Amino acid sequence: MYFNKLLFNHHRLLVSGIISGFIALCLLSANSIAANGTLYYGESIKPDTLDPYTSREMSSLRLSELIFNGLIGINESQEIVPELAESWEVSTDKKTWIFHLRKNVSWHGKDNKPFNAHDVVFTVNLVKHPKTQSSHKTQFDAFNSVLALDDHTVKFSLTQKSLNSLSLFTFKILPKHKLSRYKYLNKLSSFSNQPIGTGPYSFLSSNTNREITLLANPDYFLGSPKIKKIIMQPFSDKNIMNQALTFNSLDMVVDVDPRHIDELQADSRFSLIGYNTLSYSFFAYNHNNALLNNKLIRQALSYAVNRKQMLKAFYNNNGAIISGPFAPGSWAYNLDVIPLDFDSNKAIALLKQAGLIKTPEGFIDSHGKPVRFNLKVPIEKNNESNKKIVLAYKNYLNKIGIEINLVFLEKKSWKKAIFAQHDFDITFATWAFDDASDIDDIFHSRYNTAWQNNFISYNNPKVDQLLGLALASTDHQEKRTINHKLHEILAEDSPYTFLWSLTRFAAYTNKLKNIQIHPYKFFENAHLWEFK
Amino acid sequence: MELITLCYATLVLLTVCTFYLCASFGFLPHDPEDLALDQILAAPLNTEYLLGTDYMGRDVLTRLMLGTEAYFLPGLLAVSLAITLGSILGAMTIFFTRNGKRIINLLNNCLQSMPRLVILFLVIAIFEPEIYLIMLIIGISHIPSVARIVNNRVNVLKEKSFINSAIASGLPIHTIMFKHILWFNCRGILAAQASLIMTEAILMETSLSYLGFGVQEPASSWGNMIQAGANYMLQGEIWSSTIPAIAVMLVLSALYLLTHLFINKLDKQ
Amino acid sequence: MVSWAIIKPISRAILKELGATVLILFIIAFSVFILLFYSPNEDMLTAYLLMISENMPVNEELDLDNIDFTSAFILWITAVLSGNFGLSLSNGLPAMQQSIEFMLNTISLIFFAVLLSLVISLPFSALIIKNNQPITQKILSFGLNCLSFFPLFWLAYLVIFLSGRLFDHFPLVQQSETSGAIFYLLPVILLAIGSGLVLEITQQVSYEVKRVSKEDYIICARAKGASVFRHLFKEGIAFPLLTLLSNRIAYLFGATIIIEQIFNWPGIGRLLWQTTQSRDLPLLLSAVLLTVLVIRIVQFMSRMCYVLINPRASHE
Amino acid sequence: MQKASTQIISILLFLLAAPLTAAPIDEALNAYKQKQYHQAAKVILNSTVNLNALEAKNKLKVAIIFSKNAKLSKDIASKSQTTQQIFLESLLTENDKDKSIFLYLYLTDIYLQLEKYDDAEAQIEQFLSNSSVDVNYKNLAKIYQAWIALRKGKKDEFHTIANDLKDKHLITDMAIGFIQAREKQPIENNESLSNNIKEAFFNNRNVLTTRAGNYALRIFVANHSLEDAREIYNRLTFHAPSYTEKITTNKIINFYESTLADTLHSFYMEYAKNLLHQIKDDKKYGDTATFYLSDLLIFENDEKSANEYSNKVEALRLLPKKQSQLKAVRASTHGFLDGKRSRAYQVWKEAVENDKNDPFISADAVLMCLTVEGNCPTLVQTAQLAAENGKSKRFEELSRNVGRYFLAKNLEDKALRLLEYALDRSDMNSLLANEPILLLNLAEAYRANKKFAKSLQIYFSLGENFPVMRQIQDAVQGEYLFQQRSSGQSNVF
Repeated sequence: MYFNKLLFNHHRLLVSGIISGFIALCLLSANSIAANGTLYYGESIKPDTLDPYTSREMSSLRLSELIFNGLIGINESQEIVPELAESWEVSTDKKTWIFHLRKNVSWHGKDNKPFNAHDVVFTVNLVKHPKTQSSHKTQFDAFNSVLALDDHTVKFSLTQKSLNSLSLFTFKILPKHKLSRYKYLNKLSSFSNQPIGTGPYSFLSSNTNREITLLANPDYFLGSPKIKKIIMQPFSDKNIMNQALTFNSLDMVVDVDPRHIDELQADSRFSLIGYNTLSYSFFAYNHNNALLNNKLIRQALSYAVNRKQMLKAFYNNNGAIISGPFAPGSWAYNLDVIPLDFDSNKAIALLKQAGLIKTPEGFIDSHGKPVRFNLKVPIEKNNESNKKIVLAYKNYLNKIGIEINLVFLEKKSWKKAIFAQHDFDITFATWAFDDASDIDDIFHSRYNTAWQNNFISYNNPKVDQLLGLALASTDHQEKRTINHKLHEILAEDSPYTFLWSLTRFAAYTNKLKNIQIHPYKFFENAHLWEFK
Repeated sequence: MELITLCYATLVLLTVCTFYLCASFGFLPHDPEDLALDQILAAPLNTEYLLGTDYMGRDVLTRLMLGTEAYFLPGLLAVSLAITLGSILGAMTIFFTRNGKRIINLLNNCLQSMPRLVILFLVIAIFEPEIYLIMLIIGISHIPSVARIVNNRVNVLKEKSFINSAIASGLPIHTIMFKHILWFNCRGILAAQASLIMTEAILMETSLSYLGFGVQEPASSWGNMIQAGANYMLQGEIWSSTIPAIAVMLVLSALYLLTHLFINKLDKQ
Repeated sequence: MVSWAIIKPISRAILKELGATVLILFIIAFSVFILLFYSPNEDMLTAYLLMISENMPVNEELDLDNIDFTSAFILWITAVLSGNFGLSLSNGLPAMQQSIEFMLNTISLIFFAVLLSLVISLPFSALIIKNNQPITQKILSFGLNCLSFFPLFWLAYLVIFLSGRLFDHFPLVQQSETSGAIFYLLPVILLAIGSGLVLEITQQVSYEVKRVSKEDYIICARAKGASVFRHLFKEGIAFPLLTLLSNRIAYLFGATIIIEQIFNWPGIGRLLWQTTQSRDLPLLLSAVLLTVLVIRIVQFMSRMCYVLINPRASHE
Repeated sequence: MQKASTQIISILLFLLAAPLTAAPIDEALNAYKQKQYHQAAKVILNSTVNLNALEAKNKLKVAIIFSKNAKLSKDIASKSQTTQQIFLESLLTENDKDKSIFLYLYLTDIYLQLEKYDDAEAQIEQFLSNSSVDVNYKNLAKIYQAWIALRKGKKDEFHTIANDLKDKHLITDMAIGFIQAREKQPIENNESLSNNIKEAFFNNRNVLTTRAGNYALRIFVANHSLEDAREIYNRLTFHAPSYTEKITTNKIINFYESTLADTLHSFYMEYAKNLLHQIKDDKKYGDTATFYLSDLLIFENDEKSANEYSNKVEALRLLPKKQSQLKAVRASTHGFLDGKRSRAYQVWKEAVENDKNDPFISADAVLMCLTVEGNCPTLVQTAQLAAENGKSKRFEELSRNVGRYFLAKNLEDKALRLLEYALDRSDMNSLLANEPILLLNLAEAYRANKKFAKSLQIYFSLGENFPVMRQIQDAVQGEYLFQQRSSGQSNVF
């Protein structure tokens, strides 16, 4: 403040003189002011693709929520609501499901092609195709076969019954007439960039900034959306995104950076709303590395990190330190497992126990080589809190004598290195879950191939077995008990160093009303949002 | 006036050299890797941290000293590469036919019609964002322009039939090239050019830091210090980026003044 | 009345420059293609070649997966020469068309920046010329210089920070629907001052005007009472400005990359940056070529102006 | 010289005495300021400080800490009843053969506290119809039957059932004593029961289970033997289940002592009242103490002393500024408990209407209406309007109290809105810096609106400071489990 005053009490006249002269010049060619009825929202991550299957990022999943529909949906108070299906029946063994589809639903686009049962069958077969690269495939493994009985009836048979079979049918339906020439889904297909769906908003255009314009679909079967246009603007700089919000250039920011929360909270023009509490951050250890395959070493690394200090310094204590593979907001979190405390002596002891030798320069392994791990991190200009965590981590480990070689990779190469080639020792990332808290695809040894989620190649027969049991269980309490056990085992085994779970905050101007943000899908009921 | 500018420039550059020496011998006020997570973004001029701390609670002064290495050495590489190769190429134009000079001209035109950052993007997209590689590219891309400048000078000398008479007097070719052309007649120009290239290399590293591809942390460079501090600027925490930014400004202005001194001297010649 | 004496040098210069431009474009296209061909992302290149060869009469036996360099380059260059730059991989729109759209945004940005620098620096240099005190002159220009020595993005942040404190509502971000001119304000100011354009114009113009006004013939003309303004303008203002523009235009495009990145400006610089990030080959190549082309055109135009004003220059 | 030496001596004395008396209290106050009320109470109770020997000032501090805890524990108790009821009922309705029979027993417990005696009776009969139960639990079930009878007004039946029990253990006697203490009946064999408890747990160092601790604490509190209660408190584990049943290897159910929070409430309350009574005639702090005492009496809906206190509160002089502004509202609340309801409504209404800018008096009026379980829709409506329009931090308390009022009246969506307002207004930069009672109610409102993840997140954070919250957490997790519908996706954020 002192600085401002000093600078501007004296120079204000001069500066504003120059600027106002220029404004006058500019206003000569000024255009109209923004028409109301367009919602601008800011994202920090540019979506990879826009179809709901090939991307693995939240930003494109949010968009696909606006463009596509499933057979059924889940609203924010956990109720199943019909979407493209009007009603459904289930056989007594809960393995055969018959859905009666809504009539008079048409796909976006001028030709208004009607939606029918063949689209559903086509979608399932397309995603199940072995060449389709999608992290959603686990969900489709449950479908044994799918059959269109007539234009408005589909029959599914499942491989096994499970607790929430109905929830399987929330998958998004793709148009057959647009994709019929593809056998499998590919990131490069034109559909992935110009999607067509049945949802409340239709894709209008996307420029190379990936500023994506969506237009309200007046024929939407759940009622015409109130906001005429939604425009997604990606920002490469989160500071600027925040400024854009506070200067009314944006109406909503989807993921507010932790360092802006205080500022926006104090500003009465905006509301902050928390969502996706079911996410957590972690350091993942590649089990293909001989040293990191050793449980003692992984535990030692977890002991060496002072998570409390980091949480306080970087996030102002706005989060909870976790002890295992679930977020504390999940039903599966085992409250009896206490997070490991920071204890560098114990870490050193564990490393010695694992056969490493401590020298004054640091630890060396049995061949006399210094212990050194590659920590690969994406360069994300917009997410610099990641950088802080990684640097602090390196610092903690240096203190106990383990060298960390930080490798910053450009985001695309990072994804390739981590998910496809598994070429890393340690990495830092964040998982976001829906409320099924299903960690099957993250820790089951079956999913350790390229582009699947078990990129650390974790392989523990006991965990595999428990995951299988949890998937097959039809008893709620049993499912919880198994997950509690999994939590215990994984906390002990430390395939990750589990860090914390943070609440994500969205901020929007108070000009908007009826805003309900779905806990993990975000735009679930955007067709009801409106401007005051 | 000249004396003042000279003093100022030498003072700034000497400080940078001292910083570099201190950093390489380990005379640092704080441990550069030591995080004081309870002292994040401390204001400068406090008792413990003279220039305050950055967003991780590291001492800004220490990192400023340490940053000279990653910041100036690569720049020097670019400069020396461009100057040596460029001047040799330029001096060799005495043997070139007209077409040879045209090629140099064309290359220079090529490089002039493409923003240097774009060249760097292409390189980064293909290889890893490694600072020495970036500076290598900057150095190489300046060779034709240096060569052209030397060539112009050579042409002037030729007009004065300076070279022909030297050859006639039986001096060996390399003596003519290095001693008479480059040293006696081009040193002012080359020095000016060197400081221009240095300026550009420094600014380029800073710009790349903003885009995330400069020197990567935990290694410190002034560019990534400014970038990291700038994230906190809009919240009013201006110091951790302002201090390195001012440092950059001081060094660049010193270089600028030196360049002008050289050019003025040249004019008088 | 157009005399041969004017047409001949101009046409000669035009031919020369055109030839050079074509050659330069080819060299740059070639070297960019070399870089891309040997980049590790072969699948992208294959997809790209597949795309551009779709509506072209290509040899059916061409194996796109293991294509050698020459045939790939020939394929590409024929496609490009027939105006087929392919579709953007990220949004499926024609690449060249998009690049042009973005280029227009950048050009308007640069145009306004140049305009602003002229508006600021011409009166300023007049001031310097008028009170001929070397000390104040030096200090003033040194102060301006220092501004351009700050890293551009830091300066941008500082301006945003200060303007945020000064004015409550300051539109920072261009929205595609409301391209009101007010959004130009900050980027243009920054581009003009931060990239050192203002400073250089001031220096060059004041230096040249002073130099020219000391020339014998001007003094002579003055003594005779003739108007020297035309000459002074030509020699002291127009020539240095044209030289400066053709020399600095590439640098200005470089500076817009940073400015556009900060202000989310949908311009070519940002496009270049993003396409290198997303490896969107068709768009990247067309954007690079377009940038080079535009820079060449600007250099060409300034050269033409130069020759028009001073036909003797065509010999150089 | 003399002056200096006395000074030195006094400093020395202070230094010596400080660790004995002041240090724990300062530490506790520190925790109290950071809103870690449980921690504050624990520090005091775990220390060796003799609370009865403290100076008046410190007594007041301790009493305030305890009364805060008492109020919070009451709220926790009520929230845990609702959540556990929902969870246990949904376990009951799940069609599965592996059902726990202990479900019936614990559900009885919950129903009893919710005063649903018919449901309770049905459950307990289900439990008793099973033959393979341990005799202790069978006795316990019978005691619950007796309790139901007692609640229904049949004192004799209670005694007959209690006396007819076979194979009595100490825990059985404690259970009977616990019920009598809860129902404010005289405890039979009080002397010997207390002695038995002391012998079993104080000297022999038997492990104190949560259940036994709960019973013993309540009995000692009823006996006014606070030092013994304190001993029990210090050994209590707050977050452990009182019974864990392993149905199959992969199915385990934990049952939590549902009355523990309520017992803690009575314990803190007794302690706070005791301390306040000791200093209510103090010259300097007496008036403040009386004010806090009246506060606790209102909280307990004490009708007996209502008349007396309604006059006393009016006459208080030496009060901090804030409290003295609340005198009228508080006095009228005592009047309300004394039967002068319309007068009280009038005063509250005026308070709400007259004070829109600095709304802490109206916030208090709403709180009073909530505490005495009054019905004041118009009053709350006015307050709600003020709370929604007020932007500053001062409106936090008003929004919070209105939200709590709505929650108590089962208007969950309204409640959630106002509590979120309160959180928004509070401007705290971390969740735990907020008033725990706000967080607790907010979490409950989230749960009631089926936003389980958010609810659990808050409970998780609160659970670190208030371990007794664990029973709610477990139940909410259970309810969430039954309600979740997703198919399981994980994405890189």
